[in-house]
Parts: sequence; structure tokens; C-alpha cells
Amino acid sequence: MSQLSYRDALNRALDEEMARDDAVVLLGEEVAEYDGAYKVTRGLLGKYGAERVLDTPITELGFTGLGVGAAMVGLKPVVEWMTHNFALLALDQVVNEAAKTRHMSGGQFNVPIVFRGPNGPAEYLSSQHSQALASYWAHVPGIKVVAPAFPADACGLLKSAIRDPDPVVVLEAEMLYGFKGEVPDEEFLVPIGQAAVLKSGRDVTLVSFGKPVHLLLQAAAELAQEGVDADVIDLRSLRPLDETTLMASVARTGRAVVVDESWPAASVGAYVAHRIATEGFDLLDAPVEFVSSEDVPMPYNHALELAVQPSVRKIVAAAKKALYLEVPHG
Amino acid sequence: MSQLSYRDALNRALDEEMARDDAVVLLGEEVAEYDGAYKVTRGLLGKYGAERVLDTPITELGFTGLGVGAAMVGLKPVVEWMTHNFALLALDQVVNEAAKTRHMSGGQFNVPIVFRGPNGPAEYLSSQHSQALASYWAHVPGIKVVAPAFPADACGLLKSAIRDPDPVVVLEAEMLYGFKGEVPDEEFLVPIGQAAVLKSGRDVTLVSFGKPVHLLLQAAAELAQEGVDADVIDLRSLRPLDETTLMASVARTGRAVVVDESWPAASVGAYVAHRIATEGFDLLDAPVEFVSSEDVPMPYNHALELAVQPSVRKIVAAAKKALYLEVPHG
Amino acid sequence: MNPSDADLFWKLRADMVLMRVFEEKAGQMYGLRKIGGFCHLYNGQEAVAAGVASAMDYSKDYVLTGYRDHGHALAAGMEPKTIMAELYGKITGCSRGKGGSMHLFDAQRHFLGGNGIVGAQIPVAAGVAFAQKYRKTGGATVVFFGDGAIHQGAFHEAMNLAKIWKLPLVSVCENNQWGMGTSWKRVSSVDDFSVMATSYGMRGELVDGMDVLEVRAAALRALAEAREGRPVLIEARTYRYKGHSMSDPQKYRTRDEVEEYKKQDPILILEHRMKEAGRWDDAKAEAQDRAAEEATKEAVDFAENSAAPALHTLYEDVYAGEPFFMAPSATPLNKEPSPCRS
Amino acid sequence: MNPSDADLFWKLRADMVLMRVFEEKAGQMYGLRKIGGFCHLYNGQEAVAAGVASAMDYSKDYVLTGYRDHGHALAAGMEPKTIMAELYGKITGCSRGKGGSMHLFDAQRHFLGGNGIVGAQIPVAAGVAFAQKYRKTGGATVVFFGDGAIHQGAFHEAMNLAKIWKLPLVSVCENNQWGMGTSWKRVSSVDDFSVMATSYGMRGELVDGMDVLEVRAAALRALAEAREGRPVLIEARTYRYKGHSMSDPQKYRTRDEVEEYKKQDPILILEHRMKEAGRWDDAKAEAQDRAAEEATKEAVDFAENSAAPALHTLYEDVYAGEPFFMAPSATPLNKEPSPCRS
Ligand SMILES: Cc1ncc(C[n+]2csc(CCOP(=O)(O)OP(=O)(O)O)c2C)c(N)n1
Ligand SMILES: Cc1ncc(C[n+]2csc(CCOP(=O)(O)OP(=O)(O)O)c2C)c(N)n1
Ligand SMILES: [Mg+2]
Ligand SMILES: [Mg+2]
Repeated sequence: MSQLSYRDALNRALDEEMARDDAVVLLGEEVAEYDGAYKVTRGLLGKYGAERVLDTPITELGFTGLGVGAAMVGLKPVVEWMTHNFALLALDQVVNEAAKTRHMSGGQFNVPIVFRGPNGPAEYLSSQHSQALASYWAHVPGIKVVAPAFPADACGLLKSAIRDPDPVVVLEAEMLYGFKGEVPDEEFLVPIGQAAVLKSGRDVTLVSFGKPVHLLLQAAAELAQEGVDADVIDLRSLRPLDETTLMASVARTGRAVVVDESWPAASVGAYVAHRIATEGFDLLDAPVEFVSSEDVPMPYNHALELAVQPSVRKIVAAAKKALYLEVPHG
Repeated sequence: MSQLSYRDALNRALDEEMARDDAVVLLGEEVAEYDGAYKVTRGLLGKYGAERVLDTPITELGFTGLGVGAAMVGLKPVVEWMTHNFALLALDQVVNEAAKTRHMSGGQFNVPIVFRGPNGPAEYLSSQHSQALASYWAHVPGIKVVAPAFPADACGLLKSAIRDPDPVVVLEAEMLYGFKGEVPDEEFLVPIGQAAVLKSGRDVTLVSFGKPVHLLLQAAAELAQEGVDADVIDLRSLRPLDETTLMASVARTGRAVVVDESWPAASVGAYVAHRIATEGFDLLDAPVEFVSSEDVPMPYNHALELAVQPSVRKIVAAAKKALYLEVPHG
Repeated sequence: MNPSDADLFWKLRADMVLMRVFEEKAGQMYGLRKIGGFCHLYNGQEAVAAGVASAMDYSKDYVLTGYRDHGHALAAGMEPKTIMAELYGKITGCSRGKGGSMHLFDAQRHFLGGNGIVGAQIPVAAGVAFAQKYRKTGGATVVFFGDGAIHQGAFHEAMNLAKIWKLPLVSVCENNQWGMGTSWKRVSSVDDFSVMATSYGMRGELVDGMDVLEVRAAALRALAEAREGRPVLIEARTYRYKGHSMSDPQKYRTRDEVEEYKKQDPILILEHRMKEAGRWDDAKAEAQDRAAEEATKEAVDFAENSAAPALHTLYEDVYAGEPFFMAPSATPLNKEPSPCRS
Repeated sequence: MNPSDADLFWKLRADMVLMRVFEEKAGQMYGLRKIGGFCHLYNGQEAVAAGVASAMDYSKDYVLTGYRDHGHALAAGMEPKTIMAELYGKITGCSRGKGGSMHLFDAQRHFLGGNGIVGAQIPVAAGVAFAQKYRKTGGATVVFFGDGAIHQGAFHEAMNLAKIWKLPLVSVCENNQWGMGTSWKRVSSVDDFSVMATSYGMRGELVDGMDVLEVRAAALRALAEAREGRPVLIEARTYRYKGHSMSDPQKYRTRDEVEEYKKQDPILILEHRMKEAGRWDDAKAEAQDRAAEEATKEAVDFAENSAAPALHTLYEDVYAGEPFFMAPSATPLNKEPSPCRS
């Protein structure tokens, strides 16, 4: 085990997979000479050359589509979106091409492509640059979606994504790029589609994905001080969703708080809350609580942008509500 | 009251609002000389001239953005997307411009624009042309979203949308364009944000929006034959969502079936199911049932494409499950 | 080309005749409600697909196009049977009845669709060309699109990528003069699309898209340049005889306009050239016509007699490996009681 | 222009000096962590905003730009105070602390932002021009964007719309030669962006973006044409002195390259011209410099002393009328216990 930052863990995944398979190429804005806007691709141009690590013009739709075409004939492109905010320009190529080519050709084509980049609020960026857009990908059959919260998962999931014969969207968290954690020294994969139980507990299930997972852990620690034993689930994969692990947790606790840093409506979080409520109907002792971002565009002012997002305080309050500890129900 | 088709009801709304306010202009592919790909804009070019009814090149991103700019300085553009499938190319201009301009300017601008066009599966069109994309709009603060199921609502909601100082997305149903219904002869508006109770009942709430609302009515009729008295809710507006009407129904029935013709994950339907389950926790006698489209791209073959979508049969089965009538729970 | 090459003449004619006959039959079957949805016929434009195809080396080259794809599919050597079966939505269709008219595909024959989103195939094609260059296959990619598609951002972004990365891409704008009911002149700032190559430092060329020999010559030039890393833009000026799709009343143009173009019919033009070159043979032509009729009739029979896809196939071809479905889709409830549960 | 117009000389100089001084101060305040996030400084490019602004009639014209917007905002006559307060995220900022550096707006002064999505402002600007034409205001719209933005589909789609609808739009590509760490030459197929006008049958013009008088002259020409329904594309070749945003180590270029361009500094060039024209005045220049320093200092004081927005303001400016929020956002639970509940 070594301590590696989330950024370096992603970089290691890219490096290992590029070394392993010359079908893997990287495309994106600033990924080559600049080492990536967030330095995730650092050093790869030097190591693999300009044929495999390519700076693109600022044409998200164009280079995303280009990746899809290259994947259809056997390459394994990793397309970096400088952030997921800009990927909205490329949505059509993901939803209408990458996700559907296998199906509408009757299974004739693999589309082994990875779309990756930072997602979710960063700091002082206002509303166009601080969006959590997981829902746009999780909605769509034909692709897979992962959202690592720790360096080891970042590395292992990205490697699995690159080897996957289907398109995979990787939601990275800009605020976690510098976060360090243990990563196995030997090569490893993290399979797509398995949630992780980060802490076992009996009283309430706290579940999220990506950056807010770290809030869950802090909330669990705070709750522990008040004698509440939380179960903490990191979904890791949003499509497929590991309902088995999730429901096993709810069976243990009978209560659940779902956290999603996106807007609430038509979100992954609301979907997870729905699944828990429907599948766990007889298991639940309280309504599923859902902590989302406020339903507003992200403001620039820092105090406001913090207030908009899920916080340890909100999660603890939600957990207490689920436990009927403070807010009386009804 | 007259019998009007859904198409003609929309046409009447456009006509009345154009007559009323010369700030209203129509833009889109084939809306002028061709009368609209689905004939919704029939006759308007002749009546209002080429300055107000404009055929665009096939550039969804460009003309959607153009509409946003025109709205910022006082026009009230109605942008027709030939179908919502193609609007994915324009998503950025809706999500990052229309929805955010008021907020990120600190409230300096109204953006009174309407985006409209057919949404949802039609027939024999395969996967790129038969998508139900409500979730992509309902997710986003700063816009409003409506989905009429009847001619009168189509007319009244579109008129409200055109007068609204905020961007409104209108989800029309291609399969309903020919559907006829009663429409008041005098001018009328349907306010955005109010659900309709189409049938009052005591046993189970059936709720949906857009085209599947008609399936709810048929399912309710079938259920009635078996002695089940269903409450049928047509949401009409997805953003804002009329939770008051919805929860009053659930309070009456204690059981709910949510129907959404989109894919299940991160969908409007799952969100509604979640809201019912959380707010109605003490009211519910059974888990909320959710009937969505199958989680697959739409196939071309007609039997397959029908099997993919919600059907009366599936809804009746879901209602019975909610009533513990057939499928034993657990 | 060497105009004395009789085989080539006959091959081009056979291709075009097959397209024409196939489309007529498809239209007929549509009328009989054997085919549904959109069905965009290629009549009038045959010289473009046939001319370009004749210049390609399908062992290493690839083709992509839009939804008006029957002609290009046939030109790539796909069998009329699997195309017709696809239009019928049968399991024997090239796309297992999942794609329909707009989504013909044949991986083996390097025919990469069939795309329903106007312009979307252009960046995808650039990606195929990227892979060819990366793998040094010597192959090139040809992408077809309409006069309507050329305004899409996708076109522009892809052209720039093709040029800066020296991709072996030949972009063919089939200017059939109408995008649905919109005359190309009303939505275009230029009256010659080939000048748009200027923005990308590319060579652009306007070619008579009704003359298969001219198209072929332009394609040969373009492919040679593309293989050397110089992408080319071709505008093939052509004409669409039929409505945009099957349900188009065509009020936007006169019958005279259509008739005028039919006088320059691509098959007639080629036949004229063949006669000029002394390569005409009535019997051979008749035999070709009959063969096309025969192949098309066989295709219809094949489609008619093929099985519909089983309902459970709707769950197939979504993912490569073990499929998964987000609930409630994966639960029995959401499926139709019987046939769906296979 | 009439080069003997001394007022104009001094006005252009004042504008450019204010931009320069303001940006230096913004950079300083960023260093002191008074400002966060992205902050794209305009140093080096002042002649473009100042030259174009001087040719505009703000009573009827409009401006839109990207995220590198401080210079254009000042040129539009926005007060340094409200801009600096916005950078500080204060409630007195032009956008109430919601927009920050990238989203300056001033409806009154016809400054329509400030846009963070590269190229997105171009179609929006075409829409503003559309409204001007529709309302026959006689006004024109100017849109600024970078050498990186010109490849976006949004640019191309908007140019075509502007041309076919004869919109009063002047599109100014500020080619500062770098898009973040990418030299414009590496991602462009042409070495003169003004040729891209060809695809839209527009007039294109390359102008020295370091020379404010040349920029002004080009803008005057373009605006006159635009007002008559002939949109124009201008490439203003300029240079960015600072990093892309504040945290850019600028390894992609040499210090020499930057120094070389600083020798052609737009303020120096103008001063040189003023001297040549016999219009120079040391004292006046010094007074101008002092005024700019003063205004900027005041702006900082204003920003420092302004209140932060109350937390409840985060729920404001989302909709025009009675706001609404999708649950759980509207429930007390999801809000921070105290200050949020106003
Ligand atoms: C992105 C997108 N927008 C709109 C449509 C609807 N549509 C289908 S074909 C067509 C016209 C295209 O014309 P052109 O490119 O000239 O091709 P042609 O039909 O003439 O072959 C339109 C608008 C679509 N399929 N995709
Ligand atoms: C659509 C989109 N893609 C990527 C980005 C990230 N980004 C911000 S600025 C920039 C470079 C833009 O360069 P240029 O257009 O030359 O403008 P300059 O910064 O030089 O003023 C990039 C890639 C963005 N904001 N929007
Ligand atoms: Mg056409
Ligand atoms: Mg630049």
C-alpha cells in the first residue's frame, strides 16, 4: 500500500492501461502539453507520445464523437472532458451514439470508450462551472457510470472502465484530486457495479457517491458521538447500481439517508431513495431522508455556495430525523 | 366548448399569443413554409409573416441560443425543436444560458422563452428518435417544465408558458397530436404548476404526465370493472410539481402507482415515487409502484417497441400489486 | 477512370439500378404498411453512392452516412435481403430489427451506419479515420451527409479535427437541394458548399452528383489525398426525386422542378455515356434490370418469410457482457406477463 | 477616425489604463485571497475592448463576451466598484455576488455578460442582434470570443444564422494566441481566422489588436455594415500577458515571448501615436494614471466595505415571480439551521 492522491491514482490507471494496451489513446483539451487542466494526465505525453495523447481544440461535441468512431473500429479512447459542465455540449454523442450504437446495429459493435473528467461543485465558480451532472448519464441505458470517492477506487474503477467493452462515464470530483489515500502497490481492478460498505452500523444507512461520501464518514463520526451507529455505503457505481449491498444495509438499519450533491428532481439520489422506499417498504422504520443540493443554480459567493451543498450538519440532521431523535415526524 | 385536436389546440395558443403580443416570434426547423414537421405551426407564416415565423437551418444549438439572446432583450421567442431528441444538441444553451442568466446576473434579466416540440416514443423510429427526455429538463432549476396530455391543457399551458417571464420547456406528445378533446371557446389559460385530478377514487392513486395519462384512464376503467376505484392524477407540470394535489390523493388512497414512459433511473417518475414515499410514509399501505419504460434503447420492431413502454396491462398489474390483489408482497 | 473499361460501366449501372429498384420496392412495401416509421428513399442520388463506392477499397476503407442510407448500404455490398428484412423489422435484418431504415449497419462490410441525428455521423467518421491513421491501415473513411447537415456544428468541429490531425477522411455533402421542405439556398450563406473547405485549409470540390463518372473521378482524387493525410470536402450536387420521407406532400416544390431533374437522371446519363463509348448492349442492360428486380423480389420474400424478433431480444444488444437493467425494468412486474418472460 | 481628435486619444488611453490598473489590482487582491475561483485577466488585450467600445453607440448597441470580461465591462462604462465588489462576491456586486469574475452583467449599460461556456455567447449574441433587427432599433451587437472559441460549433451555427437573416452582428475573435496552454496554431487549420468568414459569405478582416486606432477603425467599418444587415467577422490579433487564469504556471511559453509582445504594448503604441500626432501631454497622462489608480482603489475599498449577501439570497433570482423549489430543497431540513431561514 502507498499513499496516493486521487489525481495520481487516476494517472496511474491511465499509465498502466496505456502500457498494457496500445489501443488506449487519450483525447481532450489540454491533456497533452499542459498535462491536463487538473494534471490527471501528467507525464503521459512524454511517455506515450503525441500519437496517443492528443490536445483537442475546444470542440466537445466533435472530439467526443471522434472518440466514439475510433472505439467502433477497435481503439479504446479515453476522452477527457475538462469538466462535466462542458460535456453538456457533447451529450448528443454520448446518448445518441455511444449508448445506442451496439443496440441499433443489432449488436455488431463494441464501443469501448471512457468519458472522464471532474464533476460537481468546486469553489467560487458560479453556476455554469459548478454542476453535479450524474443524472444525465445515469439515466441512459447503454452506458455505465462510476463515481469514485477514494484514490484506490479511482484507480481501480478507471482501469475497469478502460477495459470495459461498453462506454463508461467516470465522474471524478475536482475537490478530491488532492485527497490522499491508500492504494495497493500491485496492479488491481475494482469491478464496476459494486458498492462499498465503508462502515458497518445498526442504526441508520447513510448512502451517497463521489465527494459527499466523505461527508457521510464525518457525519457518521459525529453521530457515533451521540451513540448513533451509522452504516455508510459508497455506491461507487451508479449504473449498474448495487442494490444488493444497499438493501442489505437497509435491512440492518431500517432507516436511510441518501445524499446527492446534485439538484433534487430527477436525480440519482431521488432514484436511490425511491428504490430503498419501494424495495425496503417492510424494512423501513422511517421515511427515507434525502439531502440534495438546494434547488438553485450555484452562486459564486463562497458562503452561499457552501450553504447550497449537502453538509455534515444537514446529513446529521437528516439522520436524526430518520431516527426520530429530534424532529418529530408528521 | 369545441372539439379540437391537441395539434390545433397548440396552434390556437400560438395564434392567440402572436396576435396579442408582437414580441412573440417562432423559430425552428420547418416551422414556416412547411407549417411545421407536425403541422403545429400551420398557417402562422401566412398570418404573421416571415419576420415572425422563421425557418432555421438544422442547427439546434445555434437557434436555441439565438432564442435566448432575443429573450434577454425583450422578445418572447417560441423555439420549436422538431423533436426533443434533437434538443440534446441544444441542451447547453438551455441549462447553461436560459436557466442561469437571471441568477448569475443577480436578477437583471428576464428570459421569457418557450422551448417546445414532441417528446417521447412515436412508432417504428428506433432508438435515436423515440426518447422520453423529461428528466433532462425537470432536473434543472431556473426553468419550468410542462407536459400536457389533453388539447385544453396543451392550449392553456402553452399560452401560460409564452407569457411566463422565465424559460419554459413544453413536452408535447407526438402520438397525441391528432387526439381530440373539448377546449373552451373563450380564451383561457391553464396555470403552470397545478396537477389535475382526472378521476376521484378511494383505492389507489395512478399518477403520470403526458401521453401515459391516457393509459391511466384506461387502466382505471379496467380496474373499475374489478371493483377497484382509482384516483387518476395528471401532473401537467413537472417543474414546479404540485405536491399538494398529489399528496391529497395519496392521503385518500394509501396506495400509488407512478407511470413514466422514460427510462427508470434518475427519472421524473422515480422522483415522484420518492416524494410520495417520503412525504406519504404514514399514509401508505403498500410500496409505491413505478412503471417506467424498460431500461433499454428503443427498438424499431413494433412489437418490441410496444413491449418496452408502459401499457394498460402493466399499470393494472402494478395497481393490483399495490392493492395486494394478485402478487403477494415480499 | 479509363472510359473504355466496360466492366466498370456495367458495374456502376448495376449498382444504380439495384438502388433504384430496391427503393421503388421499399416505397411500395411502405404503402402496403409492411414498413413503418421514417423511410427516406435515395432515388435520384444513386450516382453519388455508386460513384464513391466504386472508388473505395472496402477491404480497408469505411463508410458512414445519415438516415437516407439504403443506397450506401447497397453500394457497400450489403445484401438486399438483410436490408429489406431490417425495414420489415425482422430478426434476420442486418440490425436484428432494432435499427430499421435509418440504422442499417454491416460491420463486416465496413458500413458503419445509418445515423438519425443530422450531422452526428461526421465526428464519428473522423474517429474512424483517426483509428485508421493510428493503426496505419492505409484505409480512408468516407462520410456522407446532406445539404441540411452541413450547417451543424458537428460538421465544422469534425472538419477542423480532420485537418489538424491529417485524418484520411473524405466528406461528401450530398446536396440534393432540399432539407425536408427547406431549399438549401434559404438556409445557406454560400451557393457552393465546397468553399466551406477554406475554413479548414482543405481542398473543396463541387462535382455533378448526377454523373457517376464525375463522382467517381472526384472520389478517386479525394481518396488518394485523404490516404496521404489530406482530408477533402466534396459537394455532390444532386437531386431527391421522392418526398423527404414517405409522408411528405411536397408542397414546397413544383412537379416541374422534379421532372426537370429527372431528365438528368443519373442512370440515363451513364447510359448515354456508355452509348457514346460504344459500350451499350440492350440485352445486357435488360438482364441487369431483371437481376435487380429479382434480387429485390427475393429480398421481399426473405423479409416476408423471416421471423419477427422474440420479445426477449429487446433486452439484448444493450451491453456486451452480462446485461443489467435499472429497476423497475429488471423486475417481472414491468414486463408484459407472457412472451416477455423468456 | 480623425487622428487629430485629441479627446478621442485621451478617452482611449483612459479606458486602456483603467483596464490595466484594474486588472493589476484584481490580480493583487486574488493573491491576498480576497477573490477566488477563476479570474481571467485582460492585460495586453486592452486595445480590442477599448477600440471596439469607442466605435459603438451604447444607447442602442449591445456587447457580449466570454469569461475574460473585466475589460469589456469597463469599456461599457460599468463602474469599477460594482465589478470589484462582484469579484469579491459581495451583494453590491453587479451580479449580487452570484456571478463572480466570469459573469459580469449590466442590463442598463447593455453589457450582457460574461459567459463561462467557451463560445456559448455567440449564438446568444446573434439573438440579441435578431431582436434589434426585429425591433428596427438601428442598433448592432458586438460579440467577443477567443481563438479557442472559434472552433466551437456554436460559432459556426451562429455565423450562418447571422448571415442568412442579415443580423446586425459584429463578431470579434480576440486571437490572443493561446487558449489556456494551447497555441492557436496547434488547433487551427488556418493561420488567419478572418478567412473563416468565407463559409458564410461574410466579410472578414484581420486587424492588429494591439493598435487601438486600427481596432477602432475596423469596428467602425464593421458596425456600419452590420447596421445595414451585413454581419462581419473581425480577427483582432493580440496577446495575453498574464496566465490563462490565476493559477497558470505558463510552462507552455517562454518569458521571452511575453516580453516580445510587451514591446508592442497597446498603451505604448497609442502613446507613440499621440506623440507623433503632437497630442501628448505628460501631466495629463499622469493625471489619467492617477485617476485610474484612484478609481481602482475606491473600488477595492467599496468591495471591502460591502456586505456579503445574506444566505437567503441564494433562493433569489432563480425565477421572476414567486420562487419555488423542488423538494427536499424547499423543506427546512435541507437548509442550514439558522441564517438560511430568513
Ligand atoms: C439533429 C437533428 N435535427 C433535426 C432532425 C430532423 N430531420 C431529419 S432529416 C432532416 C433534413 C435533413 O436534410 P439534409 O441534410 O439535406 O438531408 P436529406 O434529407 O436531403 O438527405 C431533418 C431536419 C434530425 N433527424 N436530427
Ligand atoms: C465549452 C467549454 N469548454 C472548455 C472550457 C474550459 N476553458 C475555459 S477558457 C478555455 C480556453 C479558451 O481560450 P480562448 O477562446 O482562446 O480564450 P482566452 O482564454 O484566450 O481569452 C477553456 C478550454 C469552457 N469554459 N467551456
Ligand atoms: Mg438535402
Ligand atoms: Mg485565446
